Amino acid sequence: MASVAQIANPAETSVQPAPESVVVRFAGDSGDGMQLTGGQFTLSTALSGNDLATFPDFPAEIRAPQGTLFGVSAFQINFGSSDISTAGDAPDVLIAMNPAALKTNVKDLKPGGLIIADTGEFNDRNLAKAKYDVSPLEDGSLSAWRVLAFDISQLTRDSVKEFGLGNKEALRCKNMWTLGLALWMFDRDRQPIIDWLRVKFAKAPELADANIAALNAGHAYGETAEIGGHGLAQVHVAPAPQPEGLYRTITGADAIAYGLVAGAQLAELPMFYGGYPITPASAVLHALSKLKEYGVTTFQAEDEIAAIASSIGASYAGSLGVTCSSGPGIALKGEALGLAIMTELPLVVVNIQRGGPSTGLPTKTEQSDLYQAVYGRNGDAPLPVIAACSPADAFDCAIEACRIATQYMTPVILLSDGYIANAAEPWQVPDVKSLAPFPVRFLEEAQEGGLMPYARDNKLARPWIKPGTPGLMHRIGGIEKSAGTGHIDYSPANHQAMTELRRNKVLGIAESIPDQQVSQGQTGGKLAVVGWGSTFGPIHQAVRRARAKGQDVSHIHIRHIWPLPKNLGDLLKSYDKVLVPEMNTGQLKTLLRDQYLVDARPLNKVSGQPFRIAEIEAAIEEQLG
Amino acid sequence: MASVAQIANPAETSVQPAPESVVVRFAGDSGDGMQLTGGQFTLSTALSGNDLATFPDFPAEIRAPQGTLFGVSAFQINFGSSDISTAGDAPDVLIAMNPAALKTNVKDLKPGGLIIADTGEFNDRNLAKAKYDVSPLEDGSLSAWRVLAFDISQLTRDSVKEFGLGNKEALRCKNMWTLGLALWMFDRDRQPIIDWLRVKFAKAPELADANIAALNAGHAYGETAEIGGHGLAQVHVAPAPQPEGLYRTITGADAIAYGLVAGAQLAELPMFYGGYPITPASAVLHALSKLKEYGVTTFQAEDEIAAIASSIGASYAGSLGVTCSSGPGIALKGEALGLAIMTELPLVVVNIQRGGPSTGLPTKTEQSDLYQAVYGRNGDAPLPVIAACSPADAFDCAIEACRIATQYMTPVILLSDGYIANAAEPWQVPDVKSLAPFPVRFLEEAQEGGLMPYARDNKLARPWIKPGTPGLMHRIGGIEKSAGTGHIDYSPANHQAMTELRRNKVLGIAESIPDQQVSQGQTGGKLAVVGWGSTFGPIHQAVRRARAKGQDVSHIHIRHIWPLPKNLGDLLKSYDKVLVPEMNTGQLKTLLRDQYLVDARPLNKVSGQPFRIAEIEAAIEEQLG
Amino acid sequence: MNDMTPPQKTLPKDWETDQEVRWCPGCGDYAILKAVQRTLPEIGARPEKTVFVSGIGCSSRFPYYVESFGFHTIHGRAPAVATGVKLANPDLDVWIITGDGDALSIGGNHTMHVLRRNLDCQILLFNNEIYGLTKGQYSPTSREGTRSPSTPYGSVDHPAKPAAFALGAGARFVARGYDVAKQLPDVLKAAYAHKGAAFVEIFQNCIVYNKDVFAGFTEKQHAADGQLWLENGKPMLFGDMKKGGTRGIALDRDKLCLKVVDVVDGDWQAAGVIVHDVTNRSVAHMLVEMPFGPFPMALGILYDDPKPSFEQAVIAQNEQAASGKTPDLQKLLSSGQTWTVGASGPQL
Amino acid sequence: MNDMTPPQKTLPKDWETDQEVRWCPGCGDYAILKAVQRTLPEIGARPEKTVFVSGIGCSSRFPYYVESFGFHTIHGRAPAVATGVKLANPDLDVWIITGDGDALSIGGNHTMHVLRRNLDCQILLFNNEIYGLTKGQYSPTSREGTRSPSTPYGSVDHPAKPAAFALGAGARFVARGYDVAKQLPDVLKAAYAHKGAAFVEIFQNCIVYNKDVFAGFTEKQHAADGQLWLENGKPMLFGDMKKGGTRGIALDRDKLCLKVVDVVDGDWQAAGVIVHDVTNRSVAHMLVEMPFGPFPMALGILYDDPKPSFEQAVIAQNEQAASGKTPDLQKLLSSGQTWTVGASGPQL
Ligand SMILES: Cc1ncc(C[n+]2csc(CCOP(=O)(O)OP(=O)(O)O)c2C)c(N)n1
Ligand SMILES: Cc1ncc(C[n+]2csc(CCOP(=O)(O)OP(=O)(O)O)c2C)c(N)n1
Ligand code: SF4
Ligand code: SF4
Ligand SMILES: [Mg+2]
Ligand SMILES: [Mg+2]
Repeated sequence: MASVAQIANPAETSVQPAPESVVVRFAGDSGDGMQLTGGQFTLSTALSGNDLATFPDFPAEIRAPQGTLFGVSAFQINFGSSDISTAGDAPDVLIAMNPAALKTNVKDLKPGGLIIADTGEFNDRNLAKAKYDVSPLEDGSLSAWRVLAFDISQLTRDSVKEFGLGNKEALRCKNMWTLGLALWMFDRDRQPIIDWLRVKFAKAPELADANIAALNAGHAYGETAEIGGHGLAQVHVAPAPQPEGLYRTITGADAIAYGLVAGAQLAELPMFYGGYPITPASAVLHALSKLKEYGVTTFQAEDEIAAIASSIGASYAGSLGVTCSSGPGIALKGEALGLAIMTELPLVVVNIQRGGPSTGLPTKTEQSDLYQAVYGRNGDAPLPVIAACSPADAFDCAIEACRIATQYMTPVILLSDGYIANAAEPWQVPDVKSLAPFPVRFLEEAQEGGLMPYARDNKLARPWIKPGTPGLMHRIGGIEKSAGTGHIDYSPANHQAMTELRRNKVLGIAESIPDQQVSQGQTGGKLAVVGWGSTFGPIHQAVRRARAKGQDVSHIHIRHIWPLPKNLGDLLKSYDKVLVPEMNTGQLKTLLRDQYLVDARPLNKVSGQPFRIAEIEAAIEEQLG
Repeated sequence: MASVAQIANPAETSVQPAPESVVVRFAGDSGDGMQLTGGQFTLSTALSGNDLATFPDFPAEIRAPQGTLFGVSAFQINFGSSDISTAGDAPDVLIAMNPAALKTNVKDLKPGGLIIADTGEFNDRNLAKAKYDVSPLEDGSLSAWRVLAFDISQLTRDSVKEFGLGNKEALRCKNMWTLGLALWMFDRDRQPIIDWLRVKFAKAPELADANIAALNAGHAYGETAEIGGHGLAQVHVAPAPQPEGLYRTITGADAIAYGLVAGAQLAELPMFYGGYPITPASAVLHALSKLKEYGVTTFQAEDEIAAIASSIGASYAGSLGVTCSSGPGIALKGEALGLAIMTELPLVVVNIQRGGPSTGLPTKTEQSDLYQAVYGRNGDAPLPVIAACSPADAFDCAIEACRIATQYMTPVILLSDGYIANAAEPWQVPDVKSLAPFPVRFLEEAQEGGLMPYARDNKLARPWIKPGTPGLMHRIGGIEKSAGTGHIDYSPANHQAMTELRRNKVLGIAESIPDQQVSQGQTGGKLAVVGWGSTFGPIHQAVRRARAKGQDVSHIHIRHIWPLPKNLGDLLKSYDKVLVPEMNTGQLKTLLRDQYLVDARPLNKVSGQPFRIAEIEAAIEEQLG
Repeated sequence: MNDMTPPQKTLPKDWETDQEVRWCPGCGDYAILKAVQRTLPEIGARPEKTVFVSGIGCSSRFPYYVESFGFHTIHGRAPAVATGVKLANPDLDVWIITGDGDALSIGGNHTMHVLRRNLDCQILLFNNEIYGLTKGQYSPTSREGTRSPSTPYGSVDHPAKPAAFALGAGARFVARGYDVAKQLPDVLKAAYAHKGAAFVEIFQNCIVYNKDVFAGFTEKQHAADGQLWLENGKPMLFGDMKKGGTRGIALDRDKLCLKVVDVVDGDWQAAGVIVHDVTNRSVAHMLVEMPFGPFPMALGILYDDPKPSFEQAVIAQNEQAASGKTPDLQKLLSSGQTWTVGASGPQL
Repeated sequence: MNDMTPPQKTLPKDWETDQEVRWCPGCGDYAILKAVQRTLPEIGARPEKTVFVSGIGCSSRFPYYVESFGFHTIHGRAPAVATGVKLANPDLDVWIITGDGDALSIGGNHTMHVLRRNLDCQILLFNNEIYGLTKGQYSPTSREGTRSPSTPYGSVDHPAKPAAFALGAGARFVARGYDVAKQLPDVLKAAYAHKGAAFVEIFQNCIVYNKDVFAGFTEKQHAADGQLWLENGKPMLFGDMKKGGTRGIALDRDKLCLKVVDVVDGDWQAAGVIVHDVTNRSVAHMLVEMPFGPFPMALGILYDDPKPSFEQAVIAQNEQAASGKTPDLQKLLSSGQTWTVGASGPQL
């Protein structure tokens, strides 16, 4: 049944010692359920005690026509027995469910890597759609890799025959067959997946049975002798040491949603979320829409402007206003952000960055909205900006954003990106009791000497006054306000004073944030690699490898983009060189050079794809060489 | 009739030698016609051969209630026999038409300066509105200045008695009476004003007569002995040497409108202007609305987004699309600017900056939208930015913006500000034949090998293809485009390539702009004062004064904010120190430090008022001291 | 509400602030301000529970002059801000103050959606058919041919009809008045009484940039023939009202549209005059589009047919969805498939 | 036009591009694309003079598939971009392609104003009552209770009615069709023939996120009772059309609203069935608001009463203002009060 089309590089096929980490990519048609397969494989990986990181990559189209190149959906996972922080540079294994999936993904595969292909899909029609003249399984073009090609479609059909499904429905189980095979390859337990399938198909038990049968069949297929010695060997990756505790996997989008809920609870406030759907930010709206029992009101507004404006209105009325979007939507919020700055109301604005400019690459990741976050408004309009570096970190950052917004009476921008939002990683569930509360105190009575809505506390924050509070009636707005009273005031001295006040209030936030730590390496030395956001993984790994080679390089990762940590300038100056890898054309670099006059050198990648570890390693090499 | 309330500082009243320059401020109620008075005094000043600069400053309210402090409207003019480039730090003469005008303006007056006040308006009602308990003309509080107070109201009424006007109408001539007095003081010819009044009141000759009578009466009042020796002396300011030619006064707003018309003509294109009213940018819309015979279509859109979107549509269809707004309106255009960048269509976006953030100070001036212009968009979205430094310069900059937009197929931001837009200065009318044309060539036929809407010329510009051209049908949009074909393309390598292309195209504009000149002083030395935009005047004068004192300081004024001139980095590094005065919290400073790692020191003023020369002088002193 | 002492009744002057009013002397806005300040005590409004939200424009300065909570937001966005205010605290009385430019030019979309969603609020649109604050450019409601700084040769676009727009957007309450109309407080009271979005177009005289454009029906001598004040259950009569109304509005049963009929001796039934039914949406459509000139200006409550309001529906759903669930954050964080890492490694 | 050879007649396939169509298999958009590609040759459109402008959404991908000029702009702004295109070159045929989210959510304001101004263009609104491209959130036209990723407990807002919104905004042409309707090309032809903004709502089946929501009248078995196809000058009949129509729409002369009547033996006059007059705005208002269920869905040309179009008015004014004036730039620059500086100083 199975036919091993080619076994290239025979030298490589010998059984290898248990690897420290493995990268697997599942790729298929959008309809093939690759994201689901990846998700379940992720869970099983986590359960087997490996550390892991994932990278889902799907087309912009809802349902691209079957078999097309642009309709390919892929899910990559990197797992291992030690500290994993990227989804991996190049896959060791590529599972290609059709010709298009092979074509778009094979070039990334490691030389000598393994291709598993479903010959059932390599028919003329699909080959044509993938723009192959001849089947690559047959023309020798895959000679750099090992290829295991067999008719997964037929094997799946066979395995579910007894359930009497139609052909189309039967083939829908292909992904579970493949998952079964993958589970066998990496020596995993099937039970959690079986349990999950039972829950998922609770209303259609026959579908559950069929999927389980396919899963088992794939697994059995691996175990049988049929492919033994054909390059498909079982691999056991040892578990990574992990702190004891309760774990789950979490995507960045869910982590942000939960972090916001936690933040509102720690502030003792109801939350109001005004949003407008946009890829890849909608996931946060979706997650929060389900959490009404946590005091969350979600409002799908008519556009991004109404989304932020309603959130400002809700903050004005005493809720924690939150809005979230992606680059083009954030662009539309610029004017209203100014209003929040002028009226000094708390507001959390989340930007799940995607490829730009303009509509750009909606489903790809990028870090190119830092300029927009820090500088993108009319007037001198400073606000704090923080950036999450991983799904798990996004939870903490969301809480931090809530803290700053409510304690300093200011809008806060939280930057995340499409990669973090979609990727899942294992997360040790925090103990809620360990989270420090920061309850909000509304002004309940006029200050001595009369109501002063623009009076200042020691953090330079003004009081938060809820409409509905007797005796505290007052008016606010976007026109320059008089210090203290908040009345309209165009006078030169007042505008100067208020501009400085707004600036100093935001700069003062640096007093409440931790000093910048060196995440790997030491203070001072030849080279600091300085990153922010989702480049954490590749920088971390690249620095680890370089240090393993004995190179004098350290990794600094900045969470607080504005204001920057107080010690950062001195810290950066303690290195001979500073390298700043960013998925943009050099935006954090501008901040660092402006603020500290350090010769920060940019390393830029703007391809909609995360950095590869090797790319950063090479740049380190170049800086030190 | 006239009563000289006080003559303070008798030592100062002695006749002074003919001054090199004089600063006069007219201040009165919004209804008193101060802007008109100032405008006519400006013309008469220009005609007398003086160099001059003006600063109109009026309230945000349309018609503030009479006599109130916030209803005061002022017009300041500085004129002299040598190079004048600011409206002057402090007035020598303040003409105060009522108590509120006195209250809000007197603190700016030079010690020993002259106050001319209309006692007819210093009644209890007006004093109360101006929050005076006692008349300042009587309580000694003006002792630092010379005061000439007499009943201008009554004198005006008397002068127009014969025309049978009602009291209200008669008093409307007060401003002409005052202007007459001012003309006498500075030895000016009344005839041009009389001619102008005849034209203005062509339909109501009796009003013309009355106003002329008032003008003459004010003038005669000065000439009569009645006030001789009371501190009011006739002053003759010698004419400034000026190149021969045709002159007129022009405001920045008109200069921009004319420059855009000229730019479109030089590009041989019709112009489409999409705008939405906003202070202080509306003046450009108003000016262009009258110029239909120049191939200008103006469109008052429903909002700023529609204004820019329609302009993009018009550019797409082959017109020169132009839009103009002020900070909050520009904020709304951010997303659409991205579309223009992605589709690489020419577009001129003018920002008449005003005080921010948010609604801010709509009628006050500021330079705080530089960040927004350079950085304020999602994605890596570079575009050229240029800044005008005076009304006359605005004409040239508008042409330059049109040139860059059409030659490089890119949106361009032209920064001006409320000060430049409203201020009038004498302008030598350029000879149209001396303006270099830059005619646009639309693509008329597909390139060899097939249509390539995203092919590149040697400037990296793509071809401009007009709908309506047979055989060149194609599709464009905001999604990342394939190099060459312009088809949708999400592939990593293409996005990287296109990002670099867009960046390099804009950087390449530096090849077509002149090297940065030193506007005063020399290359290299102890200190460079680097400015942009409307701070030209005060920096110029401050450097002039410092250099006159023998200080080693030069003035560099940057027109091309992005890309910066090629030689700028080297030029800045040739000075020991760099000082950057800005009417913001330090925005150009960021650019310079980022780009050149020079220790540019900010000098910031954010009060809605232009710098005073003395403020910059003091900062120079401090840097060199 | 813990406050057991019954709130003291307010007086109009309790609703005045200490801020200097900054409209042009003679502006119609003053009269509207007075009408609102007269209405608020009568409806039993409380200053601390009242919020005025406005956009930008002369009209939008209004909140500064009312002694309540006030938010002068940004151009066109008041309905969106108000939606957040009301959703966050439905106990507040929310008034939206806006102009023809603010509500129908830049803010058209938000006006549409606040009406469609039916947020409980009062929307007072001061229609002076001009942009006052920016010095007199024509607005979406300016009549064709309006000469203004941006249309020196006259405007060419067809004007928007605010009340027609509101109905098209799904409004459940549409009323009209004018600045100095003595009936204005009654119109405002009806708007307040309506649960849901109440849209009130108030013709307002901008004496500086668009003086007397409504004089054709607001001036005393034109009032009788120019004003049709609608009352629920009453025939649509105008003209000499001392005689019980000498003209009326009837349906042309052939052309299926409205027409003006003469009423002789008060016999309006004979003339076929329509009896105003505030819940008749079909007739409301005809009334809001009735061209002034051939027809009088329809004033008062044109349409009033409540539907459930948005914030009530949101809150009801929030409560229902939450009922029986405890907001246990620890539980939320631990949701989904979890496993425990113990000394012996991970387990489900 | 110098081109003297008469342009060759196009065929539907001349309007196909080489781009792969990227909608979900089975999406209603395919049928609309086909209908447009069939209509363009019949109206004599020229590819080089045709511009399709769209916003963002599945529907807005449309321009990529039509061999003409195409501009896929940004979310909601197509009407504004189209306005610039048409004002810059009124010779172009401008089609706006938009979705219920694009046109009525973020783009509601521009939709309103392009209709109000009456720009000569065709606006095809693909109404699938859902946000397709962003994976199925409810839209402003989604029915109450729609469960979607953003409304897991069902939506609570009252849906917008696109055609009612269009009329309220001042539209002069309002039509309706659905994706697979065989009459769709005729509706498109009428829209094209209308000089001014022609608003066409096309019900479109999003088979992935909102499957078959229109089946109640689009499915064969429901067509007779569910579809009222309007024709000018013809009575408003539906039901069994082979029998000449067994039911009809009449005016309830007491309640002043529409009602459904039975038509016996084809005697529609007796039943009081209304004869459709496309210029009757009052009836158009009733038709667009006719609730589906108790009433059939009104389809075809609901309203068509042209007024001067915007770009014509702008151009006429531009020409008139320019007539007799020479665009002498030197003169412009030298306008206002000037003076000459000569050897002897300044002079007027
Ligand atoms: C984003 C933005 N665009 C433009 C403006 C300028 N602006 C302020 S008010 C206004 C129009 C006001 O007209 P309307 O709403 O009719 O109010 P009115 O002054 O007539 O009462 C405009 C265009 C602004 N403040 N903000
Ligand atoms: C400024 C902005 N906000 C949000 C989005 C995300 N977005 C793209 S299409 C769309 C809605 C599409 O709905 P509709 O117009 O009904 O089109 P359909 O996909 O249903 O055809 C949204 C919200 C965007 N691209 N840009
Ligand atoms: S400009 Fe018009 S609307 Fe504005 S305050 Fe003056 S009179 Fe009133
Ligand atoms: S998501 Fe719906 S509307 Fe979009 S292409 Fe698929 S079926 Fe069509
Ligand atoms: Mg107005
Ligand atoms: Mg849709």
